[in-house]
Amino acid sequence: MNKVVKDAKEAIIGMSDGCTIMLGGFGLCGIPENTINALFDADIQNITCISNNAGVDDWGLGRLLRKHQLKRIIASYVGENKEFERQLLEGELEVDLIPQGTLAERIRAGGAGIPAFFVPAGYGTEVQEGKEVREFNGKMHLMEMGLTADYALVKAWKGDTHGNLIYRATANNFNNMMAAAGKITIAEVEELVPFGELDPNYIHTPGVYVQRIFKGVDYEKRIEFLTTSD
Amino acid sequence: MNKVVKDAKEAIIGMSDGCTIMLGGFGLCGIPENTINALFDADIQNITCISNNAGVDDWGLGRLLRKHQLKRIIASYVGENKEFERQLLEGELEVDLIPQGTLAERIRAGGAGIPAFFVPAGYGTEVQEGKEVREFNGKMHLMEMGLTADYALVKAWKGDTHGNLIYRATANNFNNMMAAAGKITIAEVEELVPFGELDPNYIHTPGVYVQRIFKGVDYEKRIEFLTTSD
Amino acid sequence: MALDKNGIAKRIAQELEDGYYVNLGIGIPTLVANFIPEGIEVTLQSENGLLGIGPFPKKAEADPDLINAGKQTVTALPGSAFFDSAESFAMIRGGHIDLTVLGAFEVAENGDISSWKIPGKMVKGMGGAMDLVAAAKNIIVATTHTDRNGKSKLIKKCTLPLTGVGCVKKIVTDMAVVEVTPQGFKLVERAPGVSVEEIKNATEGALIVEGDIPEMNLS
Amino acid sequence: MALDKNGIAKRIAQELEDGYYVNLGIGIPTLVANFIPEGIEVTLQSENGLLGIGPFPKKAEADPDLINAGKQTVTALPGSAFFDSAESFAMIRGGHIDLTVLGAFEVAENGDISSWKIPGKMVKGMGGAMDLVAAAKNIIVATTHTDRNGKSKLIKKCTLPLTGVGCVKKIVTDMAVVEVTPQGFKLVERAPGVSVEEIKNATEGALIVEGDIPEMNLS
Repeated sequence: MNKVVKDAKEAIIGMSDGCTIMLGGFGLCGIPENTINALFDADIQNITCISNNAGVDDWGLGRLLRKHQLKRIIASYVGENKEFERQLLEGELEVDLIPQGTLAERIRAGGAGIPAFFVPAGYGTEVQEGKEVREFNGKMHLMEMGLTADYALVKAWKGDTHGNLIYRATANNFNNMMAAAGKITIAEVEELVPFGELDPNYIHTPGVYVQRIFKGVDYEKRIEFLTTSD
Repeated sequence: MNKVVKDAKEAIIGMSDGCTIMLGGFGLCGIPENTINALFDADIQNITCISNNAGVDDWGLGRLLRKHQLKRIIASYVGENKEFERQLLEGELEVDLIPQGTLAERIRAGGAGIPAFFVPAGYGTEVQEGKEVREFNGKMHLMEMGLTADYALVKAWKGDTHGNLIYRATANNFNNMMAAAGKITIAEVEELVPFGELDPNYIHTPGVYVQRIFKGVDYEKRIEFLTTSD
Repeated sequence: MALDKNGIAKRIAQELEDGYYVNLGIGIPTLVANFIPEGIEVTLQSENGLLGIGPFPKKAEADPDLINAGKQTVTALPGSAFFDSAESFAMIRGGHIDLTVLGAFEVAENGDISSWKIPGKMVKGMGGAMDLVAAAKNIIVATTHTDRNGKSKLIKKCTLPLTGVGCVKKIVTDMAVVEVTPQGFKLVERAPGVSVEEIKNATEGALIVEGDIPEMNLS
Repeated sequence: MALDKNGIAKRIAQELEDGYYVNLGIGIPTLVANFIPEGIEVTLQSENGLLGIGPFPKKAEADPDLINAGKQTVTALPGSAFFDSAESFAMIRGGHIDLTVLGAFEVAENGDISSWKIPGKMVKGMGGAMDLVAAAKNIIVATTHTDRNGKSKLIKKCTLPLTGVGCVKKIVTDMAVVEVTPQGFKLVERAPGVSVEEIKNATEGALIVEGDIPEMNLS
C-alpha cells in the first residue's frame, strides 16, 4: 500500500487544535524537523506533546513553544530551554515529568495494547503519587499506564513506500516505539525508496504502524553539544 | 569482551538437572540444534522448558522428550508430536499452555525487568483461572507475569565475538526475547564474525544479553511442512 | 447448494478493503489469500514474525527459515518485514491488524467462540488464537455451518472451552453470512440456492431474519 | 589532600571488573571512562540507545545522529549496537547493566539518593536517573563530600525530593570511599592525606569506622 504524501504540509492534513502528539527524538537528535516546521506554519494550537525533551529555544519543539502552540508537555528532561522555563514558571504551560525508561515503556505498551504494567522506577519518590504500589519478588513497583496519541510524528533514516522504516545510530531513540503508538503515524525520512529495496531482516518499524510517509528536505540536524577529541 | 566458546558441549558447561531453560524457535524454524543435541548427549534431566512448541518426534525438543529429559513444558502449541501426547496422557510430563502472544510478552517482560502486565487475551477462558482480572478502557484484562529462565538457548544467523546477534527471516521468532530473559544466554550462530563486522544499526540482540556464543555446525534445518507452488 | 471451502474463502475475500492488514488462520481462512479482489491491496501478517506473506515457494526455493504460522514454507513479498514474536503480537494486541479470519468449533449468539480444545481429545494448545480474538478490530469466522454429524456450529451458548468472549463480528459458512449483533445472529446472505428455512434449521441459536435475504454474489 | 574530579573518577575506575557493562552519568561519572585499568574490558551503555560508547569524535567526524545521553557527540566502538529507548531501559531495568555511576545532591545512611530536584529552582526533570537507580545491580555515587557551602552530602536522611530509595551501595567522594551498609555509612578508604577526623566532620550521617582506614591507592 502506497502511503507516500508529497511533503510535511500534506502529511499534517487533518491535525487540529487540541490534538495529542508524540514527537520522536532525544534532544535534537532524530527529531522530525520537517513536520515540526509544518506544525509551526499551520499554527496548530493547544497541543499536548509527548516527547522526551522540549527542544532548544529556536529549534525543534522550542519553535512551537515560542509561538505558544503547546498546552502541555509530557517529558523526562526539559533543560536547555529558557522560554520553556519562563512559560512553566508563569503557568502558561503544563508539564508532566516522567522517568525516561518509564516514558519509553509506557509508549511501547500503548502501541502494544498493554494498558498497564509494573516498574520499580519512581517507587518512594514523588513519581509514586496517585499510583498503585505493589510488591513483586520482594521489590516495590509502581503501576504505570500505556500511552497513545492522536498522531505520532517520527523521523527515520530510510523508509519505503509501504512505510517500513530504518533508523540510524542513536537517532532511533523514541521514534521506533512512538511509530506504533500513534493512531495516525507520520514518518519523515531522509531517503525514501520504492518498496522492496529495504532488506526485510533489517526493518526497525514495520510499515503497518505508519499511515503517511514523505521525504524530508533541508535537514539541519543541529548538534546540541559538539564535543570533540581534537 | 570475547564470549566465544568452542562448541555446544563447552557452551552448556554448568547446566545441571532440574534447570529451567528457554528454547528459541517456532516449530523447527530457528531452533538451536547444536545446543539441543548437546543437552541430549549430556543427558541433563528434569528440565523445565519454555518453548513455543515441542518439536517433532525425532528432532528438536522431541529428542529430549523421547529420552525423558523434560519434566515440564511451557508452550503455546504442542501438536506434531506423538511421544509428547503419550507422556502427557500418562502423566509423565507436565504441560502449561499459554496463549502465544502472552507467552512472547511474558518472556519480553522477564528480560525487561517488568514483573507483571495486563493483556486481554484469555479473559473469560480457562486461561483466566487464578489470575487477577481488571478492566481498563472498558475492556477486561488478565494480569500476566514476566518469565525468566536459568538458561536461554537461542539460535541466530550471524553473531559476533561480543555476542551481538542478527536473525534471518522468520527464524527470529522467540529467540530475540529469550536472549534477554536468560540468566545465562547461550547463542549458537551459523556465521560467527569478529566484533566490528556487523553493522551496529542492524543488530537484533545486543551483546549485553549473551554470555556464551559459538559457531554451530551441521545444521539440518528440517522443514515441517514443505508446501510449494509447483 | 452449500458452498465448498473455496466458496467460503471467496465470499470472505469480499470483506477485504484496500490497505487492510489481515491475519488468516489455518485451514479455510488461508484460502482467502487466493481470492483477493482485483484492485484491492492487502498485506498478510503471519504471527510468527512476517508482514507481507507471499505465495508458496517453488520447491527449489523453499527456505526453512521462512515459514508461516502453520509451519508451511512460504515466500515474503517485496516490501515485507520480519520481526520477533513479541513485536508480532504487539502488532496484533495493539489493534494494528484490521481483520482476523479464523476457524471455529462453535460460535455463540453473543459472539463467544470455541476453537481450540475438545474435552477428551488431545489438546494441542491455543497457539495465537486467544491473542488474535481478544485484540483484532474485526473478526470473521470461516466455518461449515454444521459439523460432520450435522450438529450446528452456530449455537445459543458455547459448550466447549472458550477461545474468547463476545469477539466474533461475522460468520461466513457454506450456507450463509451471519452477523453477530447485540440481539444475536442476524442472517445477511444465503449461499446460492440455499433457503432461509434450511439455514434456520442448521442454526441452533436464534436467527434474526428481516425482509428478503439476498443470495451471495460470487461471480 | 582532597581529590579533584579526576581523582574521584580514577578511584571509581578501580571498581570496574573485566566484562562489565556500565552506565556512566553526566559529570564526574563520565570521567571514569578515561581511567579504565589496563587489561579490563568494559562496555559503556548510553541510555539513549548505544552499547559501546567510544571516545569523542574528531571535529570533522562529529555525527549529529550519534550522541550520548548528555547530548554530546560521541563515537561508537567496533562491536557496538544501536537500539531504541524502550530496549535501552529494558536492558537497564532487566538488570543487564552491571554498574551505574551517577552524581547526587544527597545520599542518606539507608542508601536513599536525591539528585534531580531542588525546590525553588527550575526543575529540568529526572531523565533516566530514577530508572537507573531503581534497577541497576550496583550503584556507585560519585560526588564531592560536601557542597559549595561546606554542607555534607552524606546525611542521615535526605531533605530533597528523592530519586530512589535504599539503592546506593557505595559512595566515592573527594575525601573517602564509603560503603552503605545495613548499619549505615561505613568508612572504607581515605583520600591521600585526609584524616578520619576530617571525614567524620564532613559527614553528617553517622560514620562507622572500624580499625585502621587505609588510604586510597591511586598510583
